[in-house]
Amino acid sequence: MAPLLNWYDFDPFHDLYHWLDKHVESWVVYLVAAVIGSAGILTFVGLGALVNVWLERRLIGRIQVRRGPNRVGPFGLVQPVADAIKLIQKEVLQPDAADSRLFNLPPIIVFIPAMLTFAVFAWAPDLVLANLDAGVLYLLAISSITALAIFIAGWSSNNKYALLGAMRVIAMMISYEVPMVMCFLAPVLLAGTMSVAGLVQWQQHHFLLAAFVPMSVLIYGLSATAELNRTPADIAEAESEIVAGYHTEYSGMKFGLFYAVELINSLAVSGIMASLFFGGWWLFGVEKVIPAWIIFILKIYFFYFGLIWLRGTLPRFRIDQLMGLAWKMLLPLALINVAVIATEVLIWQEADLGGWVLAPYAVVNIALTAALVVVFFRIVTARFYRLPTRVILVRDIQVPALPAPASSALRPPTPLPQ
Amino acid sequence: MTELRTPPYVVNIGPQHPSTHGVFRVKATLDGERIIDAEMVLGYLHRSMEKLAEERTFTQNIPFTDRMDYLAAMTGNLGYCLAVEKLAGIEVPERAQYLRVIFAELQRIASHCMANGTFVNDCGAWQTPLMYMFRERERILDLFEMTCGARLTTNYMRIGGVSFDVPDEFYPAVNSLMAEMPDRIAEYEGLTLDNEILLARARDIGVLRPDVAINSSATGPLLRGSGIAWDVRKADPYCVYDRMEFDIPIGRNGDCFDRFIVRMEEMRQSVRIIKQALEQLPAGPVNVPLPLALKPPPGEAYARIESPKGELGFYLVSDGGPTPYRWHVRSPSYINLTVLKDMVVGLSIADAIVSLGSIDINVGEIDR
Amino acid sequence: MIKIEDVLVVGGLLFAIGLYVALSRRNAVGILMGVELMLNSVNLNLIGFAKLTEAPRPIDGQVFAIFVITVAAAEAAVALALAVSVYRYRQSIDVDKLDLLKW
Amino acid sequence: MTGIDDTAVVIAFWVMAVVTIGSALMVATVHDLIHAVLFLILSFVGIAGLYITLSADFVAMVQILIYAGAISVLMLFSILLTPRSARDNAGVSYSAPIASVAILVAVVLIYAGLSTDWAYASNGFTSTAREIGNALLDPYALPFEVASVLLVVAMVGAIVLVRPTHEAGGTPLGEGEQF
Repeated sequence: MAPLLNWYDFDPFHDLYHWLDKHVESWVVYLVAAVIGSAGILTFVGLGALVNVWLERRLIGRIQVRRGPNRVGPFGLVQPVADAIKLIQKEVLQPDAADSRLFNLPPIIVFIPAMLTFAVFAWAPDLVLANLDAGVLYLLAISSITALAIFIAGWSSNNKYALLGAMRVIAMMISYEVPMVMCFLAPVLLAGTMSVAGLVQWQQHHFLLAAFVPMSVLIYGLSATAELNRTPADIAEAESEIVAGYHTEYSGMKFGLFYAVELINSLAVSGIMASLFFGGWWLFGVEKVIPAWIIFILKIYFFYFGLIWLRGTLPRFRIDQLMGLAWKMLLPLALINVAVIATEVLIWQEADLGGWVLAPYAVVNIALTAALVVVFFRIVTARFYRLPTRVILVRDIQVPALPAPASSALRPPTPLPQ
Repeated sequence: MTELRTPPYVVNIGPQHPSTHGVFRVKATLDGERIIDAEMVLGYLHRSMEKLAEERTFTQNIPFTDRMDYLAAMTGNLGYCLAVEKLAGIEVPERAQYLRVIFAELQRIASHCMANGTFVNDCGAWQTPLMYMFRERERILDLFEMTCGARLTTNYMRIGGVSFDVPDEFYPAVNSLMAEMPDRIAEYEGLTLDNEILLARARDIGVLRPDVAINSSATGPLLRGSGIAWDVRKADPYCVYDRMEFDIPIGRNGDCFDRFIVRMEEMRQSVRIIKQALEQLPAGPVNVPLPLALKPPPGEAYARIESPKGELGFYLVSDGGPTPYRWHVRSPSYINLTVLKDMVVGLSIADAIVSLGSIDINVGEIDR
Repeated sequence: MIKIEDVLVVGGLLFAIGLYVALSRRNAVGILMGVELMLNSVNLNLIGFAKLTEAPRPIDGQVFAIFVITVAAAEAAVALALAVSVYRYRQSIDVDKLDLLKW
Repeated sequence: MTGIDDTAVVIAFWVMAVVTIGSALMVATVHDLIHAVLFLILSFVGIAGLYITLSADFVAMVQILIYAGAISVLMLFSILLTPRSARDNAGVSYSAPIASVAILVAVVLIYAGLSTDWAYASNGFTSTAREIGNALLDPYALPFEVASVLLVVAMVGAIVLVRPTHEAGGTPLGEGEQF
């Protein structure tokens, strides 16, 4: 088995690295590693975008009691290719009054953060393209670039719907960055590192962070849908309201790029979720049997499935409700979360307790999260359950006595002239 | 957002917009996202039906009624045929009357499925509720197809009865559908009514006060959602509705959500009516022989029915000739739409779309 | 080889550009942009010093940069709020037209 | 070690420097204010790149997060809140003397930088995030707290400034002003 395991464990790359390290300058090693790693990530992302098109359409079809694409190739598997060919063939329109220099930029810019996110993921124990010291902060920083690209798209289209979409994105991004930073703080505090690989390693030694910081998982899950513009937070491209939001004026492959980036970003967010809270490549020792990177990809797709499920299930929030959710619900919860975790870490370190203390922490945190979420949820939704959600049934016509209409409505009949 | 004044700007919602349910335009003046003025612009689908009808015989005019509310062709046919029968004094056989009730109610279920599905779509769901409701609408359309050969523009009701009797395979199909339907409706309700996001989007949005509703002569689920128990089937029974037992669902608050749940419950009541009608369905002819060129005596007639959208009225004037002298439609979509401006001013775009969806308009009927 | 002089040249150029922008814009937001450029050039120098000169605790330069960024964020928020409120009263954020204190 | 002599880093430094200075120049010269802000963002990103070459990766992330993600977005917001007529990036009429002053300042700064005898070093940082954290909470605890107070004050101040007063509900916008 061992030689078979070798090639897909990427061990030859390790050997290559060590061999290069002995023979050439360090920056050449760095360059080679960067090129190979980027190529690998680009391959994964490119394939992922294609797979996701099929997966998303197929699964949404399942959710919606229909079949989804099933004509092109077996199970419709070649459908993404057909889609891409169609999009490439379409005419790329550009509005006359668009800011043409800016108009062509966003489809390219949105790709940058989507791709960059994958650089810090730990795909396997020693397989990190860029093990950044401030990896978590890096994830947050580059995610803000997406919103800028979307803003440029909305602004340069010179379309009112697009501008509305862009304004919504900017407002939403500012709001959701705050709870997101806060919810990342908790695992960072607990693990004592900001590197994504470090967080995964910590989880390998202890347990899934999701058990200790369940609140962060919830907050990140919600913020991520907002960050991704997927339902229930797809207000930036809300089809029924502002047509297609910021990409209303993009057609052909320019739209295709936006579409692909949305799918890639979904993968990226799933990857963040998997690495930060659900152990990355680590899975209770299974990673010794199955290559770790396969476990990681499976985890990514598990959370991606969750995103598809959400999209197939939920209606959309209104923009002010979404803002309210961020500021009034997620931010207080995140602050409470950080306070609790900080206290726990303090007790853990000051009292010099062993690793066993994490077990009661997990219990306490899960219970606290459940209680807080239920309480907040009750408070927020009480307004909607003020009235029953079922109708009144009456047997017969009954028109209630109404307040007398305004004087102009009822005039005495004018007598006919004699 | 309202305090921070931004320059107001005008957004044309429509005529090409995913949520205007056809080609119709709301010229909305926005302050940020808030609508400070809204102006409906109609007429993009105007086909001059009322004038064209004056050049055609009474029978030839039936297909026009299909194409008014193309999502509820049966009720359009029915209203027109009732008016002509009233004008010409034609007695309709009893079996035809029952069949009319059955198909009108099936059409109501189909139309409400569409209305509620698109309403949840307008609230931002990604087609899922619509697809669920289409599943049953599809089966109803299959019933139409096996009876009269058409699914959408049925042209089924004829003056003096209906065009065809139902085939034998109709009964098992309709019975199984009606047996399933309450569960299906419960499924829709389970999927939507307790969804907090839907509640947040539709509760207290687009509230139509009962007095405003009456003063603006709103009808149908729009009026009933505002808490007024008014139904033409009860108030002025036509066909055999007086023999049917059913309840009128009314809302409490008059908001978008109330209209939504009123439609949900109306589907259930329609199932009840269909079950009763199927039980009571007598044998006999389904239409009466009529001359090819029907010449009603000079006079006028107004017949009204409860279409899925509201009170659908046909006002016909005959001068004794083979063509109507005047052919006028009181279309519920058009009159219900007039309250939209009162509803949406002060709301955000998102709410305006939800309010529009909750009125359940059909542009074919608005513009005629 | 990057030495501290290289960083200082870049920082100096950036500062000069920021100064020019801050002094020559008529638009309040434009002035703010110039100020931000200047603050950034200062940060660049601080970080350059942290990396490339001898210091008892080299990280201090980066800590200073963090403080500068904090202050810049606060300053930007207040300045933009000022711009918006000035715009509300005067329908302009052209600083040349804000001459109420001139007589 | 008197500087950074890793070839890749040197190349990266100069590329980033050119990007930064170039886009800063564009900020000074483009006509549309929105374009100016976008070039400013590019300049901020370039500076973040410079930080990384100077092994300040934490500060670089903060730079992108705060400057590119927050401050410039605020700028875009406040530009969009003003009507289109106020969105030019025009300079004042006496920009030539300002330019000469700026050039003078640049010359002085660069001369001062080049003529000083610096104590060259090339400090390595093991983990800047950790070191900065320790520095912030140990020797710089007081400034850190003060900074947080400053942020709160700035936030409250900004809210108070843009909150509408009731008597001066703001003069309505110019009639013809539209987006």
